Amino acid sequence: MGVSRRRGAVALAVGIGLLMTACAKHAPQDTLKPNGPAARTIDHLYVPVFWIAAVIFVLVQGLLLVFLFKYRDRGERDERPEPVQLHGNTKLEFGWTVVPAVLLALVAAATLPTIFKLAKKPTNPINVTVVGHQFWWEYRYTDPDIGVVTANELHMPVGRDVYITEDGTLRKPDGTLDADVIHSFWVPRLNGKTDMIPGRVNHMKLKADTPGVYLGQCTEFCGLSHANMRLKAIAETPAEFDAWVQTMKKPAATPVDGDPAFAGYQLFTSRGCAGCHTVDGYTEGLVGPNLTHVYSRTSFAGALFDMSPANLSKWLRNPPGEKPGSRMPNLNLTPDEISKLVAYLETLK
Amino acid sequence: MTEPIAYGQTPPLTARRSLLRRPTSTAGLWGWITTVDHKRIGIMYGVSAFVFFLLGGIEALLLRLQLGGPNQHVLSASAYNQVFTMHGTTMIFLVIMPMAAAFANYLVPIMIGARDVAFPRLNAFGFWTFLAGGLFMYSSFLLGGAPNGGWFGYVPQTLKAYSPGHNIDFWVFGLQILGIASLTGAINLIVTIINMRAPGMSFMRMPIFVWMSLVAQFLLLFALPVITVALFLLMFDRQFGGHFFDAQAGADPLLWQHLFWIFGHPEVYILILPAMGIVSEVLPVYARKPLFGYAVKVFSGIAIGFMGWGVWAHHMFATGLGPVAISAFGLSTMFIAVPTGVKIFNWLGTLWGGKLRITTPFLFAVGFVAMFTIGGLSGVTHAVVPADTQQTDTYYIVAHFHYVMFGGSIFGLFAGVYYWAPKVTGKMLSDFLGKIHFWLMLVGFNLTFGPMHILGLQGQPRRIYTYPAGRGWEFWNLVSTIGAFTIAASIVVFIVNVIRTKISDQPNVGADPWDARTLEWTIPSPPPEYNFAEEPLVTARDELWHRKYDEDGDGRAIRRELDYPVVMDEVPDEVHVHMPSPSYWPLVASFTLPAVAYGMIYRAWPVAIAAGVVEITALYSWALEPSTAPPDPDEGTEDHGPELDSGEPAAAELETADAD
Amino acid sequence: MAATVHDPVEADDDVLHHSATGLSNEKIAMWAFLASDCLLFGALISTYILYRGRSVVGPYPHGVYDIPYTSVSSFVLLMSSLTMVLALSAIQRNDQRRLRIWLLTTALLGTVFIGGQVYEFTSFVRMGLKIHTNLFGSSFFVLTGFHGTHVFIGVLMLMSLFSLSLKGKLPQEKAQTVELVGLYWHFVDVIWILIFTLVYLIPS
Amino acid sequence: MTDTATSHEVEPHTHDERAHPSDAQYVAVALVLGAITAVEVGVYYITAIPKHLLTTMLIVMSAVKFSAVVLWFMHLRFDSRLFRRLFVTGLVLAFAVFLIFLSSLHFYSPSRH
Repeated sequence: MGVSRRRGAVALAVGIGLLMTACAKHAPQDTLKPNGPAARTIDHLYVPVFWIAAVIFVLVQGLLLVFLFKYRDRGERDERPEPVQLHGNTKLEFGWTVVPAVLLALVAAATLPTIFKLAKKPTNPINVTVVGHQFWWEYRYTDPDIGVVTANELHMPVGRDVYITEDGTLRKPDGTLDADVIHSFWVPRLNGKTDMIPGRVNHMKLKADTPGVYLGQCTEFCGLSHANMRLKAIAETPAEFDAWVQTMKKPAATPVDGDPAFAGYQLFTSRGCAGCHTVDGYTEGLVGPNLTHVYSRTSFAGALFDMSPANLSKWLRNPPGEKPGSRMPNLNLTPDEISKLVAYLETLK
Repeated sequence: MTEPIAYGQTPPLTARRSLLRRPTSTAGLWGWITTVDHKRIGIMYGVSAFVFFLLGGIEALLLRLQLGGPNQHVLSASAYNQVFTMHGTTMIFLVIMPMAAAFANYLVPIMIGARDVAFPRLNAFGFWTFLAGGLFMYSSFLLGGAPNGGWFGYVPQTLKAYSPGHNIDFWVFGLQILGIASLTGAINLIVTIINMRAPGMSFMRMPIFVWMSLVAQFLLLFALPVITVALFLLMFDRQFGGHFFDAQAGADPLLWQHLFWIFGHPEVYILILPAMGIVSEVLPVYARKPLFGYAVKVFSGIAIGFMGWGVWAHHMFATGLGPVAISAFGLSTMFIAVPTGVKIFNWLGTLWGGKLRITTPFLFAVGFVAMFTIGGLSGVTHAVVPADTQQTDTYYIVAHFHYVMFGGSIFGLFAGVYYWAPKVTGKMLSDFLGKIHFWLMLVGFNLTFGPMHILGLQGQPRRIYTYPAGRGWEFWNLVSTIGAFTIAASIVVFIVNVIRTKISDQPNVGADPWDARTLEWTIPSPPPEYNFAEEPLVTARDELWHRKYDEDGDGRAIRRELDYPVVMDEVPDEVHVHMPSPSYWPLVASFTLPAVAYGMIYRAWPVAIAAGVVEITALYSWALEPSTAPPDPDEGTEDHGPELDSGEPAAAELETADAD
Repeated sequence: MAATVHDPVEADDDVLHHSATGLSNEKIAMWAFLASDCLLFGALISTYILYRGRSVVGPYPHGVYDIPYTSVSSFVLLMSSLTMVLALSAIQRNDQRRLRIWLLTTALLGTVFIGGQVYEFTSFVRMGLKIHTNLFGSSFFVLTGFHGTHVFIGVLMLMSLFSLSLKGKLPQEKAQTVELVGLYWHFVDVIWILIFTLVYLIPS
Repeated sequence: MTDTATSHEVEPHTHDERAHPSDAQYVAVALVLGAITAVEVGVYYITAIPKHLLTTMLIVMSAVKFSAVVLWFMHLRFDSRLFRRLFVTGLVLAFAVFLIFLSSLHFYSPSRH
């Protein structure tokens, strides 16, 4: 019968789809491919619940199809008498109240301990304070031996917990809040998401099993470029991580007169970049990302663009045009100024 | 100022003085505009909601076009945010809620054997206020931009600092106006159901649709004040420099989320319960069996209504409420699945052993059960809190609630449209086109929203206007977009069906074309203005069925041999029932509200104040106007018999003034 | 006897004719509305409680509240409930003279309360507390302002009843109208009972 | 007659209404209310009472006042059970929901002072 076949096809498509999800090669934000303990814990909780749901799904849809086929009115040929006027059946109804309740109790018994397990503070973590801005992420490594500030790309050593504090109470020296609107920090393959809320402090932990680049993005609607507020978690071996920390601790490159980047270095203050961006030892802007080692990152502008001179030039030409709602204004830079600034930025490794 | 007329007294004709001459005719366009007839109001609710459904649908198609592939440029980021906000707001507040109101308005009185609702003019006011609110909100597209903060309007994003335009103001005031409409409607229907039932129509004999509507109206009654407060606080922050959501001043932005979802979660049940009621009416008729476990159905509906108040924070599992609070809300969310599951199994029980006539309304009702089950199951996975932190704010959620709101509510509402269309119009919609509509919609629906589960699990967030290639999302997004256009095609089939039926000259279907079970099928199609020429006496649940059928020893239905009709196929002559008279005041009171709102948004205080004065005048005139006008002198003065007067004293009317 | 539908005077009333419960539509509607209003004030009062002690700048409650003053106006509103119920009692006995006296007294007491609130607001503003000053200002003014608006609407309704009565258009059969306004009025009073305790008296 | 409106009672009507109080009783209730108000304001000024006790006392007293007005002046004690159920549903719902809301914020500590 058409009813059954088509509904079967739909069910099949959904099933195949789920399988395909599991096998998809290029789904870098796939929650079903966890690569850290938190995400795996969640996955281990979700998958059995999914299968329980799948059984109930098959049961209900199967019964529907059987009933539709078996009891359908065959018109003239149908010689069945009128149906029995059945008003209910206490035992059955009791049964299908209690059985789901028991199943749900089992699910609850698995869920509640996991909630507390995931909320537990890790031992000996790397502490990172994350602040969401429209539309980029700021990371402050608060451990005294690290003390690094960077943006969009979170570096982390493999096998060690990163304890993230999403601090919405931080204030700038003038007393205004660092945080603007609500953002939500999410690296699907490492953990679920946690909101960063102005005026509140939230925590989450991240840990990667193997080195790699784990993509994520903001998941709370935060304005025009919510879609463009992306991020990367870069998990490295401890040695690589230490090397990265050392790089980040180096003072910023300072071009000297005669360097090709020197003109850009001067433009950086004269065209207003310095008003918003910090370059350690040079400027102290508090609005945009810290650029001290910007060119050591693989991407910029909320991990929207890969880092390259061409992309930087494109960006500087008209930031809000590239990323709607960007708080970096169009400074109407000339092509010459842009190439000088890019030359300077390239030195900030 | 007009003079009040005591109950039961015929006012002297000369005493009538009014600012507006009272409308007397019920014919023509003005007849519709000034009507207080619950059936006409129901039809107007339905038609308006359908127009908004088309608008919301066009918005959905735009969204799907934009997301059909990576890096598309159909909509700008700004346009996308407006369109997705308006899509959600429209479908919830301007489509499903008023569609449910349409059914409740039209059907509740005729299902309980009443001649009208308790407060007919308040009913008209509710409808016009809804329409005024909807038009007001849509006028924002022409006035500088539609709301763009999402249907959930989270602060601080929606504060002046981050949304400086008037977009959000239209949303705030628009929802406030719609809230007034819903609150008056809720009170009206609650009183109607409690107090206007025909003799013998005890609560446990009420049709299940009436029950589910009653629960939904109670949820509205208690949920609306909470969103009212939330919107007022937001208005004070935006218009008058309040600090309710200003973290800088020490406020907690989560206050908004709590208030919004304390309203918003009961709202979900407000949207689904009427559709559940419709499905519970439709399945028994075509299964030729009573609803399986009526009492359990009723109590599970009530249980859902109550439990719906204890689960709101499951929308906030990622906000950092702490493990204790989220455990509690996770538990409550799991256990609300129990009464919901009971409903699904009882529908299966209704089909079991029946003689199923596979008609269009039946298919839509079965489609509801099938699709809603999927939505319910994915809902359980959200109650698994850690899993929800992966799912929330992704397309998995979008998939989930569309299986509930579309696969559930919309399928249920279409079941109702096909089922009751012959009662409302006297004509039968084409079953053939109806089935094409159903299959296109079912396939399109699953193509659109099925893949969204996968997309969500693959990490595609909601509310993004664009996404890059290489995330693995291209294929399923394309499928989803194709599905959306399939749904659109099914709607075209529906419109063709309606128009064809409208212009066809098929004979009147009579009172009871489906061999149905409830009171509304005992009266002519379409029913006369007074519904019941004689007040029905109810002796059983499924009253009409029991008039037609007896049960043999095995409990099988056998048709009674009767020498008198049990239904009234044609409107009898010579029935004089004095119905409430039409009135202008509800209309004036409704359309003054947007004027107040425009005045406040644009800080044109004289406009706001003038509109406020008109509003108060309208409410006063309304309060002092008797619900039934004196007979028109030109019409002769034959005895109209006892009136069906639904007098609304001054006090009750003035209440509407502060119901906002 | 009161103005329930079992009142012999009202027995002929239309209301009885189409009632499944024997109760009047309007009274059910009014109680439903008041039940709904519980959540409205619940949300406002909770907002105030949530933000107690969270203002980052002054003035703070203890610096501006004048408890003796507010106690007097609370007492005034409380007594208006008595006069309201006496007005209802009067119309049920068809005592038009007392009805008018008590309606007018109730409206006057309500007006005194609003006047007191206006004075309180202006003195707070003089002390530097405005709606945009801090969280306390926002939540205090909005909560009490909302309540004040309810009282104001109540006074309007009372004055309407009074003028109807003067014109002889408030006969005993319409006692229910007075009862409905009374229900609203008492509700506004009980909300103030809560506000007086939760907002003014409870130490922070 | 074709148009007798729905005049009857569906369910066995529970005659749970009682006669309303007399004016003297109203005055008595009002006197009690006034007295409690006086006590409320009085205890507010007694600094010796510990804060928690004071809070409890004040809440109990306002609950008593609230109930007195609702039960006597609004006749909820005397009128139909239906009104009682309607109002109590709203009241209890409001209390429950907002208590849960406020207390759920207590489980959250980091930024509270």
